[in-house]
Amino acid sequence: MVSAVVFIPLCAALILLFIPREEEEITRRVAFGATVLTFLLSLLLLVEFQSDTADFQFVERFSWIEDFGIQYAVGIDGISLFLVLLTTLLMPLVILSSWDDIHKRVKEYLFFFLLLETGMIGTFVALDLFLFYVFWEVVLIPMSFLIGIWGGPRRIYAALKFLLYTMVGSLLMLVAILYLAYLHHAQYGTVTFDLLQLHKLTIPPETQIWLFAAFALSFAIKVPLFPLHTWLPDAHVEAPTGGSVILAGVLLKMGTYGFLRFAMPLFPAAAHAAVPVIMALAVIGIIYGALVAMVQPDLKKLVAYSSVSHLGFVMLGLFAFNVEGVEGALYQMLNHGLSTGALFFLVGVIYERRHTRLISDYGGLWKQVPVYAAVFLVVLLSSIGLPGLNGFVGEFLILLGAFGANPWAGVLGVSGVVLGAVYMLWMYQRVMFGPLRHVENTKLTDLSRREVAVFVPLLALMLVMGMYPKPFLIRMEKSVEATLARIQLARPLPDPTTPGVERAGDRDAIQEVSHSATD
Amino acid sequence: MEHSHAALATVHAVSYLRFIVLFPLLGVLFNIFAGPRVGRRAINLVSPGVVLLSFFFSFAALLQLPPGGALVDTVYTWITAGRLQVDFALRVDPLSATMILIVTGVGFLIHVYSTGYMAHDEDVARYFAYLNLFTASMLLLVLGDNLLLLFVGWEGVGLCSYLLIGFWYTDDEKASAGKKAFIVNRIGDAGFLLGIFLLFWSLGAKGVWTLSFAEIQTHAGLLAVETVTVICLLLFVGATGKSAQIPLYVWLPDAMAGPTPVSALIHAATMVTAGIYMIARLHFLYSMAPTALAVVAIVGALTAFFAATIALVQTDIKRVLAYSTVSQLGYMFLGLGVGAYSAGVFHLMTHAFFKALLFLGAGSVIHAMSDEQDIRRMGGLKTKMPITYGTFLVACLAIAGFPGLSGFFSKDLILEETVASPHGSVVLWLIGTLTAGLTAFYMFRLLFVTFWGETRAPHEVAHHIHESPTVMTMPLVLLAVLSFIGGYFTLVPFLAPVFGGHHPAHVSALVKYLPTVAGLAGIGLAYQMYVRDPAMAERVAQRYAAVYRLLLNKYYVDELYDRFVVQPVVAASQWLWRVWDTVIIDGTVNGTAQTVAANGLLLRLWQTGNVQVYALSFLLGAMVILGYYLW
Amino acid sequence: MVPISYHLVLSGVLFTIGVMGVLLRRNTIIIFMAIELMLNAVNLSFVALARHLGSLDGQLIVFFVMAVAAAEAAVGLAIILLVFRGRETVNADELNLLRW
Amino acid sequence: MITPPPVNWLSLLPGLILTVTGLLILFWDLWMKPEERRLLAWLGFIGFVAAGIVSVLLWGRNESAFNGMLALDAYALFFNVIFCVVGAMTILMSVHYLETVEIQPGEYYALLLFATVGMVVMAAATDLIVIFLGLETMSIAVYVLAGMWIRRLQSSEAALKYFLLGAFASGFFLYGIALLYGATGSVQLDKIATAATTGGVSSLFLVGIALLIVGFGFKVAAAPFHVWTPDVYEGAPTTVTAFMAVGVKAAAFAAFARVFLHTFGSLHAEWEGILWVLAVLTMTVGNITALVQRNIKRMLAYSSIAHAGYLLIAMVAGRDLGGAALLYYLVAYGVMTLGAFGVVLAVGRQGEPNEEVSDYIGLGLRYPVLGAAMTVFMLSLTGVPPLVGFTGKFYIFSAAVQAGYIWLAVLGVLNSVISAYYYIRVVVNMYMYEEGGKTIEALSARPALVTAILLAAVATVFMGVFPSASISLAKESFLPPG
Repeated sequence: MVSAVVFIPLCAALILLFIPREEEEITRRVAFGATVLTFLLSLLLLVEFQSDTADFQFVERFSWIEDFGIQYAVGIDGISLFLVLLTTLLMPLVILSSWDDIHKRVKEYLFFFLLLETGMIGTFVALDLFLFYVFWEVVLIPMSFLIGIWGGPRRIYAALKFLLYTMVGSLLMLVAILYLAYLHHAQYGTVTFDLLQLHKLTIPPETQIWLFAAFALSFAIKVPLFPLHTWLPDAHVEAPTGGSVILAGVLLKMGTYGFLRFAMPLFPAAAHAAVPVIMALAVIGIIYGALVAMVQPDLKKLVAYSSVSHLGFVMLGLFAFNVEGVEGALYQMLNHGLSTGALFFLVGVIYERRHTRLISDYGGLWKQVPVYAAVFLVVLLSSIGLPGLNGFVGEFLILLGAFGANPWAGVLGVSGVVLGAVYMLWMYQRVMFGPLRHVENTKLTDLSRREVAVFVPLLALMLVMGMYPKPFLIRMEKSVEATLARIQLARPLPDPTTPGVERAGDRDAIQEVSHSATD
Repeated sequence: MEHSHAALATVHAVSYLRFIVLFPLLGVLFNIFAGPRVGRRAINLVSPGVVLLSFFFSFAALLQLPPGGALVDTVYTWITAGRLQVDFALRVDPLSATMILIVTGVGFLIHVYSTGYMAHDEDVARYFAYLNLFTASMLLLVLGDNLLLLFVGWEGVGLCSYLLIGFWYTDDEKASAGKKAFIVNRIGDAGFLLGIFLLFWSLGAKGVWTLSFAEIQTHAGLLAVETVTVICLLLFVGATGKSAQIPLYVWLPDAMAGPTPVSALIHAATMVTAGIYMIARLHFLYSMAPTALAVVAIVGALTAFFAATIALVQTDIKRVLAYSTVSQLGYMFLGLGVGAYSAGVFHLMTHAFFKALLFLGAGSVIHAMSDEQDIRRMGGLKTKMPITYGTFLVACLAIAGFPGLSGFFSKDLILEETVASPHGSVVLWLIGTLTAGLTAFYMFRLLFVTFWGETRAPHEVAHHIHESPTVMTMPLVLLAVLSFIGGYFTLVPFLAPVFGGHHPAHVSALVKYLPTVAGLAGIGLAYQMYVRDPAMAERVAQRYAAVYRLLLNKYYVDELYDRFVVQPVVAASQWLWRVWDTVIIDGTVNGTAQTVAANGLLLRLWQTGNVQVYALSFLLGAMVILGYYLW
Repeated sequence: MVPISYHLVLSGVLFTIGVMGVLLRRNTIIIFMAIELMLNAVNLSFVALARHLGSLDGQLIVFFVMAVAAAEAAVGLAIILLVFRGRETVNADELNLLRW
Repeated sequence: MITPPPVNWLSLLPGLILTVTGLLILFWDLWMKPEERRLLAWLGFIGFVAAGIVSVLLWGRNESAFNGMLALDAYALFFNVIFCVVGAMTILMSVHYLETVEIQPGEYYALLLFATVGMVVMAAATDLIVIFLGLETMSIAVYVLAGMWIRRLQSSEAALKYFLLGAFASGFFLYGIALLYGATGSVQLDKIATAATTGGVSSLFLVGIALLIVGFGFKVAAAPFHVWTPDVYEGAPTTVTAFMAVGVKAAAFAAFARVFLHTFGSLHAEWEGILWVLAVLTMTVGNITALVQRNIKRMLAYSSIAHAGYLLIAMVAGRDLGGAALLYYLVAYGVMTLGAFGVVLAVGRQGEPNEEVSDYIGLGLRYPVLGAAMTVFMLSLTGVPPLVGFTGKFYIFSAAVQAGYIWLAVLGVLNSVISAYYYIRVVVNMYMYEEGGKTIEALSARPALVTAILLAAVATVFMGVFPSASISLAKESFLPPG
């Protein structure tokens, strides 16, 4: 069933090839139908998902290249379930929104998007490192095409930068994967890339360090973590609306997912050693992203830098190494997907009408397009983490977890909450409030029926995830605890110098958590 | 001084408390979706109606409140993550009963008033949607059974104040006032969040994973005093943000940009009292941390005095009231700071009545003066607006602490406790008394300049000054009555089960009566300067020109913040973006690409095209390999 | 009996002369002759080694080498002719149409 | 009467078929009318296919022939199949091309066949001299092929350069054989191998190995010896360039691997250092110089140098790990490069050859099938999964890592990133620019070329996604030691 979810978009993409180029309407319908079908199937996964076990469900496994010990192994657990759902949810919306704004070479556009969807879902469900790597790379190509062909003026620079930047990281990860397989061969006699087998490896700490470094570099570029983020604003600014939504909504999560699924459990000792560095970078990322976002003249760049800040939060949560922080991070990944995805849709809406992204070209839109302004306000509030909406639950858990792990990280992280409000509201005021200065704005038409259809599911989810997050958190609980138990077992002796209010209380909590996970 | 550990209240589970919050929310939905289509009359009926319904339910809860006990309505579990378990539960105990009655009661009156005030504003649906949303958030804040729900309400009211301040969004200046309010609140909330985290983890370190007030209270003893002090201070940072104390009060005066009923409801009666409610709710923590209490008291007293001095010279009617609110809030914090929690809450209640009345009165004056807010262009309204004048006079007397009215009882109770309680000190009492005098002075200055003497308004404004319609004056009268008799519902016995028993403080006569004398002196001085000898104010202003200008410009605090906080941050982010991001990081990224390409050009020259050069490079290669082997 | 090293040294010297010829001379035909010289140097070493090892293989190989050299000569000169007809020059320095 | 020695004809069968076809073409061409020239192409094609089928039929045999000079084993047959496929594809590609560039088809196809015979001999040879002979027959045929485009001066210059340097290199190669002969007393590979393991390794032996490396280095276009490749590849007719880039390189590696991985397998410690350096140098020089190339044929030349570098990594990884990886990657590299050259041919035209990378602007949009094929080849050459290029590189790098050469793998990976730039730039030109761009002849007029391209594209995708069949084939055919 999982493979069906992965490969339906691919089949639809191939079907698209045979539809003649002029039949745009049919191509769009086929693509939309395929993505909706995938979404329904993934809902089926959600329904049948048991939240009381930590191990993988719906596992499908058959051998692919026996000589290398490579299997086609896919499966879902608490961590990857909602990320798959996020992907399958955003895709139909993207295709729906492209009905209005993409008119040249529609067939290729939809083809690349469907290919992209297969790559993304594959990355989240792959249990075999080789398969994961294949899907990880496969995602790059369609995305670069999308940015390169339908993008803005500097699209080629942005596409190439995105491709090469991510490729450097991922290729180094390939060498690390190969070394892992070799280690398994050395220790157990057989070469395998299966994640569960590789969990059994005992890797000496020094080798763990550089293996973790290789994985971490690749994922950090994707997240993006602070110093490696400069590709994001370019890619976002130049990408078409649908591209930006998926880039921000899902692709960034592949990095954080990679950390949680591969880098941390496979190399626990190294993960612990890396905590101070990554937490520092995450905090810098939060503040840096917020500050730079504040002064951006271009709407899309502002949202791009806000993603740097939000993902900084997610990394902070991940590396707090306690259940609250990690669950908060996972939850925030979903929230960010919804809120930033919606933000890019919103920017796309006015970009389609005015063909400019400069904040100074707008002003006083509320009077002209009240429904649009209201939707924008709700999405904005979810993005800055207003309680009652989904952003708050994620941010609160992350900061709670981070504070528990290292109070100073919590304190600096909280500043991100304030800065977030600053740049978002300042932008909102310059765009929505004030008098209608530019005459072109008076001709703006409010949201069309189709555009509203794109926002309704997103807004509804934001509200539901804010008011009643329990069903989501429950399903994540077991898998997160199991992963954390794996990491904590390799925890170095907590030297008293590191501040960590939760040291005492944490240990007994971990004991009973690890019992529940291992027995 | 109450002893802090009252017996644990007996708890009754009920299931109707949720409707108190739900009704305003229904009002919000009605206004958003049905509002624009259904016309003004329906909106004017529904919006106040839902608040009235909440009022009745609150009253029912009050009646059903078991003596010394509490009603708890657990709706569903909100967040479960690891060791954090937060339920969406509402709790009514004497403290929250008082608060919800104030919020729904005064709120209802203000809703009614607004229907008149916003009569000719076409966007009334959006206005009432925000107002109802505010009421819902405020009710959630006071009914929340755990710290997190309190925080949810806390930020909810922050959002509504942002929306309502910037209600007339077409004016950039008003919109930025809203933004300023939200951001300053957010700074406070950041502190609040840190307090919650520290509380959660330090309790967790002792094995207790909770955020609900009852459990915190039972396990508070486990915590070390230093941790509790830090927690209380962090939470107090949140309180200063929300209840506009030094240093985070700057947003309140600018918040006057919103419609006047908004100022009445949010910036006088309810929202700004959130900080006081929070400290009262966590009184058991604060009483464990004397240093924290001292800080609260000192900040309260200083803010009271500081704001009162600024109010002396303000010319905008709403600004005077804004600074007066900041000052009165200072009083409440002073009360809490000296351990007299019930006195603080009592003053909160009475203040809600007369300050709401003052704002609504000011609103009706502005309404009559066709949106003129500068008191120097008013005067002589006494005869033209008798009801507004009458109610305004009652409120002024109440706030000045005129004996017999509500202000006298609550303010003096605080001042007495400042001396009597172990946490209090005479210096604070002195500041309090001086501020009482100042308060009386600026209130009556406002009264005399606005209502007495001849109208200084230009002719066309003057001739159609008229009394506001009954829908506006009826709330004024009701509030006047409340301000009058409010003082006699001393909450102390009612709140005893929450804050523990209280034996009346016996103090010397001087302490008891000096504040009242100061008040009367203030009234007299105001009478002298603005009625008997109008020129006197001018002379005093010239003589102490420097001081006058300092006060008029609000100690230049806004300018200081702008220079030392806002500008540097914006400059830093410009630098970060222009230099750090584009030059340094992007530079290295593109740099590596260019160097590789440069090497490419270099290597390309190796292909000279001449066969013999190729043969030479071939030979060199061969010799290197041979050389390797011969050694 | 002359020790084998003399022969090898001689063939080494011959080989180096051949290589120098290829590098220094201008005319492609002379270059080609220098290459032939190198091949003959190798033949010499083959013969010397065959005698030294007392096996006939070396001698035999020389014939293969010569045959190959002859074939190469035929084709090589044809190509040089082709180049000459096209470019009227066989000077190695001028033949650099194809470069970087 | 001298009884003819028992000759194991089977071992020669593929070579014989090719030779006979070549001769047939030469004779038939004499009395053929000009417009019937195309038939020659089909004859050549049938020759290649027949030889290929025969090699497949002979699979599983493991005999040596001509008392130790030639071997009929899986290794040789595996390479035979590669050579025949390459030959057949080259013919398919050149059917129409020859008319545009006015090359005599008769001699052209014959020479192709004779060159392949040389390759077959090289792959099957277990005797140094036989390797040399095979090498020379192949080289001489290819020298001529390179110069056949008489219209263009560059072609003759390319032939000249290739000839001079080829002869020069074979001089060194021969000198190496002589020294080895001196050191071990024989030129038979197995005797040399036993001599290497038993007797000590004299300095004569080492110098011999060094010179062999130089000789093979030239043929395989390893770094310091690669300087001839770009000029010759650019100058020669495109079909010959394709043939050289894939066929000649594969043959060179066949001999190189047999000699070094088997015969000198035990001396791995001696030569792996040198090859390590050569591999890194070759990859880096190939990739970095390719970055700045504007001519697509020159770019593909440098790319083939770079891929030689990756193949050298497989060599460094040693016999049991690297051998099979080498074979598999040769197949992968062959398919991709042939396809790429096919597209270059399709884009080339009579008037201006359209060889600049910038000539590809907007191509992908106007000719979607051609564009898609080129994208597949370019992505596969970069090593993007799930195409065959990636699986090949993956196999080589995992061999290198398992053999302990972590840094080699890291350098290889970094080189792939550099290569990504110039490969993707072609794709960028094809899709991401709108304005300008050339029109090319209708593809329908060149069915043979299109089939070749499509075959290559399908193979690139299919072997990438389902590589297990070809991998096990490569593993099986890599000679078990001894």
